[in-house]
Amino acid sequence: MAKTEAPARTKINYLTALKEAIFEEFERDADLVGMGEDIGLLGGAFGVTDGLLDKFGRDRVFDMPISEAAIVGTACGLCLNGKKVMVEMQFIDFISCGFDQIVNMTATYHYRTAGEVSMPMVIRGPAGGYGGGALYHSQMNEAWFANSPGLKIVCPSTPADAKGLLKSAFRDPNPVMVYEMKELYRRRDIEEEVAVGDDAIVPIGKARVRREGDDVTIVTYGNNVYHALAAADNLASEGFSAEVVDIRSLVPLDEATIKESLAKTNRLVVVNEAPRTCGFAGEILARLAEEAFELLDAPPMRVTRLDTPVPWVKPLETFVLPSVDKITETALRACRY
Amino acid sequence: MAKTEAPARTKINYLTALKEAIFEEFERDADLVGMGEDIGLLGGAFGVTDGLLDKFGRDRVFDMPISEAAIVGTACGLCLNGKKVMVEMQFIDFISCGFDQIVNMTATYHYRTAGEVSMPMVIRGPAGGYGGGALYHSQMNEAWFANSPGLKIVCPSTPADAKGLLKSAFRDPNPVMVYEMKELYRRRDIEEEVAVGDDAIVPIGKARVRREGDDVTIVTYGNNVYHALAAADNLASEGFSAEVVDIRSLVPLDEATIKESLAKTNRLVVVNEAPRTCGFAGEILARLAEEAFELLDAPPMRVTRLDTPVPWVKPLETFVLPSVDKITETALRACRY
Amino acid sequence: MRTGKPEDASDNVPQRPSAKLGVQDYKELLNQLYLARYFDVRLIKEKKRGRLKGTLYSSHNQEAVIVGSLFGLQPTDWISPIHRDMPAFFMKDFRSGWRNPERLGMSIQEVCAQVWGRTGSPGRARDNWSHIGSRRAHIVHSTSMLAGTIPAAAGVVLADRLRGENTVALTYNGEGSTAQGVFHEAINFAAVHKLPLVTIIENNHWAYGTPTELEYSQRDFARRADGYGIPGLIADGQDVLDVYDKVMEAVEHARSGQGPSIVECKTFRAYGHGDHDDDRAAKYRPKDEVEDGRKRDPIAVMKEQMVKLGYMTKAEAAMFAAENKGAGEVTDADFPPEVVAYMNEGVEFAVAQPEPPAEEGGMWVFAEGE
Amino acid sequence: MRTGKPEDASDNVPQRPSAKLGVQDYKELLNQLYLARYFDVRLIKEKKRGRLKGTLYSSHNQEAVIVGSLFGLQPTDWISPIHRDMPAFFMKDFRSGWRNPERLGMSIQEVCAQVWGRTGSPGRARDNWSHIGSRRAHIVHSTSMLAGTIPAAAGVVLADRLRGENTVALTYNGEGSTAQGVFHEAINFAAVHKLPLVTIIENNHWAYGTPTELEYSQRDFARRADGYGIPGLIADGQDVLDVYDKVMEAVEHARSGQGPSIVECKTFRAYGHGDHDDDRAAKYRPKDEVEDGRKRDPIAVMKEQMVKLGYMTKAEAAMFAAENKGAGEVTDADFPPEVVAYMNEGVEFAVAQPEPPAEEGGMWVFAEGE
Ligand SMILES: Cc1ncc(C[n+]2csc(CCOP(=O)(O)OP(=O)(O)O)c2C)c(N)n1
Ligand SMILES: Cc1ncc(C[n+]2csc(CCOP(=O)(O)OP(=O)(O)O)c2C)c(N)n1
Ligand SMILES: [Mg+2]
Ligand SMILES: [Mg+2]
Repeated sequence: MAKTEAPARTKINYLTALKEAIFEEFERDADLVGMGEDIGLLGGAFGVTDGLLDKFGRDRVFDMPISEAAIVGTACGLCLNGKKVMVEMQFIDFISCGFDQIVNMTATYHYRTAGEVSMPMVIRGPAGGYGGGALYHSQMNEAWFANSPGLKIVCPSTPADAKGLLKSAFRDPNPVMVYEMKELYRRRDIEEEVAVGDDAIVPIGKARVRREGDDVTIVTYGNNVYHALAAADNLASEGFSAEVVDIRSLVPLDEATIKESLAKTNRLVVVNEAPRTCGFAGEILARLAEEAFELLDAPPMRVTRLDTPVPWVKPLETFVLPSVDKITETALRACRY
Repeated sequence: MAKTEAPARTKINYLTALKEAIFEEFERDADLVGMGEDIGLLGGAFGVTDGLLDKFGRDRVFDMPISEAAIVGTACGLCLNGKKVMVEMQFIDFISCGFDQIVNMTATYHYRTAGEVSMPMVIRGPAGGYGGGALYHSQMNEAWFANSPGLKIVCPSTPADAKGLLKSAFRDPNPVMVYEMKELYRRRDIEEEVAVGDDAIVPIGKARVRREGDDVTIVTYGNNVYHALAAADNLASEGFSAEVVDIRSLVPLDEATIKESLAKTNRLVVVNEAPRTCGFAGEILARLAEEAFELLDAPPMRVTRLDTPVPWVKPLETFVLPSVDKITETALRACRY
Repeated sequence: MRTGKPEDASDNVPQRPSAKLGVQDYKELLNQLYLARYFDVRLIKEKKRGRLKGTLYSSHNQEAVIVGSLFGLQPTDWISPIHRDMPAFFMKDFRSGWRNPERLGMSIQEVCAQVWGRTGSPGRARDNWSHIGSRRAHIVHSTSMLAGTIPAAAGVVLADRLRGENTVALTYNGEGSTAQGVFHEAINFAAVHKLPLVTIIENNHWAYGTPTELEYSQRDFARRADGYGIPGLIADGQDVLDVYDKVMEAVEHARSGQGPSIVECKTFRAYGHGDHDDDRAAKYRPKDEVEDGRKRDPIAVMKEQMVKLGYMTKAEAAMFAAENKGAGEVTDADFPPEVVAYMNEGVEFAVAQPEPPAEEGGMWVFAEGE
Repeated sequence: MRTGKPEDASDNVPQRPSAKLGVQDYKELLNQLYLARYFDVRLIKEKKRGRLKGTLYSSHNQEAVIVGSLFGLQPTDWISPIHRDMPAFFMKDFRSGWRNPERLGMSIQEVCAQVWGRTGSPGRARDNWSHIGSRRAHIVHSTSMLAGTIPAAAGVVLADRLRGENTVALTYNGEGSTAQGVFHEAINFAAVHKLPLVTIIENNHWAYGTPTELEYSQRDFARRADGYGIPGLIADGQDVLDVYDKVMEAVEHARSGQGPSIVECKTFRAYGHGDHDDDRAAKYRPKDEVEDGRKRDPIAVMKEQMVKLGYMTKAEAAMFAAENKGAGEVTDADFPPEVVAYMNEGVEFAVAQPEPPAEEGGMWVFAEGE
């Protein structure tokens, strides 16, 4: 997306991309403030806000007590009174402690006030498994919020999307939850050149076809985009061509792109990390079964976490989470149906 | 279910049925204690625990401070140390304030301890819309918990099921969430004779066919069972015969009964009150699309709340919630597909 | 910081802010007490007549807390009332004139439209009764989750401070809601940042059907404050002047940059928790406790003081005898005509408004545009 | 209730419980300090050698809080340690004998198996490091949510009380976690019911990268206690005897039916928040603060007192010189051989255990049967 006239930029990782989004938007919008645990002096548990306090000062960057409810609630008051707020959850898992303030106070504010008040709040934090983080440092709990009207939800899988979606989130008048994939933060093989300023924007609500194919559509987001791409390689060696769609935004969901793909492939596999029951994979599957029934030549299938927490040690973690193998195997079943 | 030799009992309402379950189980099991706001002196906001304090005393019935997190967390400690606990949420809506203690502390305890500890906790409370309760006294938030492994979830629609499932919940070694339909608490036309003691038990995980039919299967639970039955009447007058399945238990779900029905009707409509996205209707739909694809002759369809909160005044509430009309119309579309 | 009995406490203020009030202020305060009472009584009657839906959480007998705490605020200050504070919505910034359209409070019309569930309410009757508010009027919209509104109140004054504006937020809470975790989180945060947040505890000794001793273990809730390093004041919640004094002390403390306070106002709930609870409340609350509790009617207390100060003759005091009467016993004649007239304007407006059209149920889930 | 400086506080106890301790107790306490230190140092080394996964939250320099608080407990009492309290898991009920299989604590084998992620741990390595516990051993299993474990600790002693058993629960919390709503809810509830719950605040002045003054606004956290109507004690967290004294006072208070207490132990975190944070901590924490903070090594403090009392010669005190050394500087020779041997038993057991088989990931979501 970088304009041709701009000097070539070095490749950056996912974490740096998030950082750029935050610094650019803090620079651009003096009303934007940040709240979270250890985001100032420390620069965030993962360093995403490293340097933010130095640059923007104590009136823009708040090191908050361990009070997730007060963090979200105060942010809500700030938004009510003209500010925009970036809330960092140190791990997305801790969001359960501020749950009421998100789903009941913040998400509904616009609705309750018949549009008088909007809540330009971004709630972001490191999410996802595959890192041995165990039950409370591995969660993908986006489905709780997808079932709570009034929240937008995004989950980028690349540096460019991380920057672009986060920038869009900051400019959105609604509360937007940003699920950052902490296992991608510093992954070297996905580093890429990323544009600066407005050119970097990625709109919320647009999926991206990561790989084209004709035989099966694999719909996913976050960490599993890479598992899906690897599975597509496996499928290719079995003679099937898989299309991989990275939805990037969960709410709102770009159904058109998925349907377009299905119109070609007529086979659907949906993958996500969350527990199976009432996870977002099920929602995608349900919508397509409902609205694109005639496009389906095989049962739509899900690859998800088992309905378990995420256990700690590697063999257990691997057993419960989606993997390249599980996706390959499921997609093959779809193709051969 | 009442044994023939027992004297005929008078018909009781849903609320009395719950009360009977509580009193019988408190009598039966001296380890069972109750915790909740205003459940003692007042007898509960709706009177479900009326008389419980008088009968079982201050060591069994705790009037708790307005501290949903401490209520669930203390209950968790009690269960850890040999007690069984009934937790009442004054309205199921307030559960968001004790959310972390449910999904992270209680639901995972058995898993984390590799089975050393089990959590015989029942979390029950008045739920559901249609009563003009507005955003915070109308919720059906069961999907949050369905996506949180380790919790069983039931939602009875009749006095007999209310009593029978609640009794089963008390005897279950796992945390069980009981969504009580407050609009059914005192509804006269559903009063029925209900058995006493063990005869009253209704097992968790068994659906119930409420009406047999051949043309379309309407799967639902709670308040919408009655809307579905009325819709089935409407359909009958249009010449279609609908089968109505009341799942009663969400987790675990009795898929066999639904599939059996689908094998006859080949058409599926799923109804629930929760917001559409990631609600339990979507989960049912997804599972059946995945596992019973060949049984479907028409797209599986959902009738759910819109993706909005539940607004207060009647026309707005009606606009967003499922209704007899909406179910009829959707089921007709399925039948005519 | 004082944590003694309310009776002692009121004498301790070195220079009572209320000492600066003149006879006109006293009369205005009395009139506002009448208005708050009339609003409540009128709603009770309208509800009994079947004209209202939803639960009525009566503020009867607790009016001095609302009136006294609002009286000293600046127009741009913020408030966050909850279920038992309905009159606060339209009485905020009354000093700018009851009918002044520029006033930073909601109008009686808006509040009545809300209660009646009509479009003329700012939230277009999407949520019920006390769950209103207005950004324009600097009133935070609460959810049902009681103390859950305090962090937002902290947030609005933090926003003002960041802009260099020196506002104060008053949050209202029943003593029962202090047990909520979010109460603690918000007060703690406000104390760390010395935010201008005054938390009023309307201690009516009951949280629904649960007495105070099962909610917390100190007789005086205000003692909590010291642990946060902030002042904890106690006011006689039946004495509008004492409420005014203590709240003003806390407000000045806040406005001068010294941070938050807790002001515990001791009062008593006249009826059930809500109107659905009146019958049961008669059972779970000991009869003599209720009789005792109701004894000091804030209107009577104020009249007594005015008569003592010569601001009112005994005959004048006897004129509108709303005090010490239940909602069923009182008539419009027990209230000053301007009070009844004001309320009438609200009711007339409300009943003339339509219900919102059904399709609004699907609107305003998300805000549009950037 | 005392809320003075820790230095003053220790002199105030009318009859110090530790006055009853004999020379053998002192020696045992010193040995336990060594053991706690060695456990930590050993894990740091094993981690550096790449033999461990997960984050290490060092208890280095904070051992006196763990050792002193556990020393006076009865076997059936309950504890709920969190991330910085790993030694507490195996040191509970040490008075029944380090190797006593009947002891109501976890064995060093179980704890090491947990850290190594092996099946020999009671949780079969399903959750990591400090998220263990054991119903048998009367240790509550925490989640990551810090103070989120306190309500459960209240629950277990409530259950005991309902059965007529007189146990006490000790909960451990960093000072940062006191800002959580659930901390407040649990303490408030425990105070209402006078539950035997002693909450130890390990005040090491930092919560990850956030200093105390941004977490709460009182210098002495213990002042919070009064607001709940419960005692708030302050202990010198570097002095195992002072910790023992204050905790015992609180425990006796609890056991005699008088309810909960808060015991604030002032201490200092030696390194980063976790081992991943060591480098950054060197930047965000002022150097002199760190040097100052580390100065009073609990092993040194104890030795000093023992020498003064004649319980130990200076030569004996010099023998195992683990004190005032970083994890990198210390060797096995700096510790008494029985300490090293004990830990070795744990490590040897752990490394001999297999990882749990993959399919266990899908097990124990629900309990079977009635
Ligand atoms: C989080 C939450 N839990 C429970 C309730 C139900 N509830 C509504 S008001 C109330 C009692 C409040 O008592 P108090 O705070 O003393 O206020 P009062 O009604 O006495 O003015 C309760 C328990 C609620 N609204 N929110
Ligand atoms: C609810 C929740 N929020 C945030 C965290 C992340 N976190 C883990 S430890 C910690 C700091 C704890 O500080 P303190 O309580 O003082 O304990 P210490 O580490 O200093 O012993 C934080 C913020 C968490 N574990 N749980
Ligand atoms: Mg009250
Ligand atoms: Mg700390």
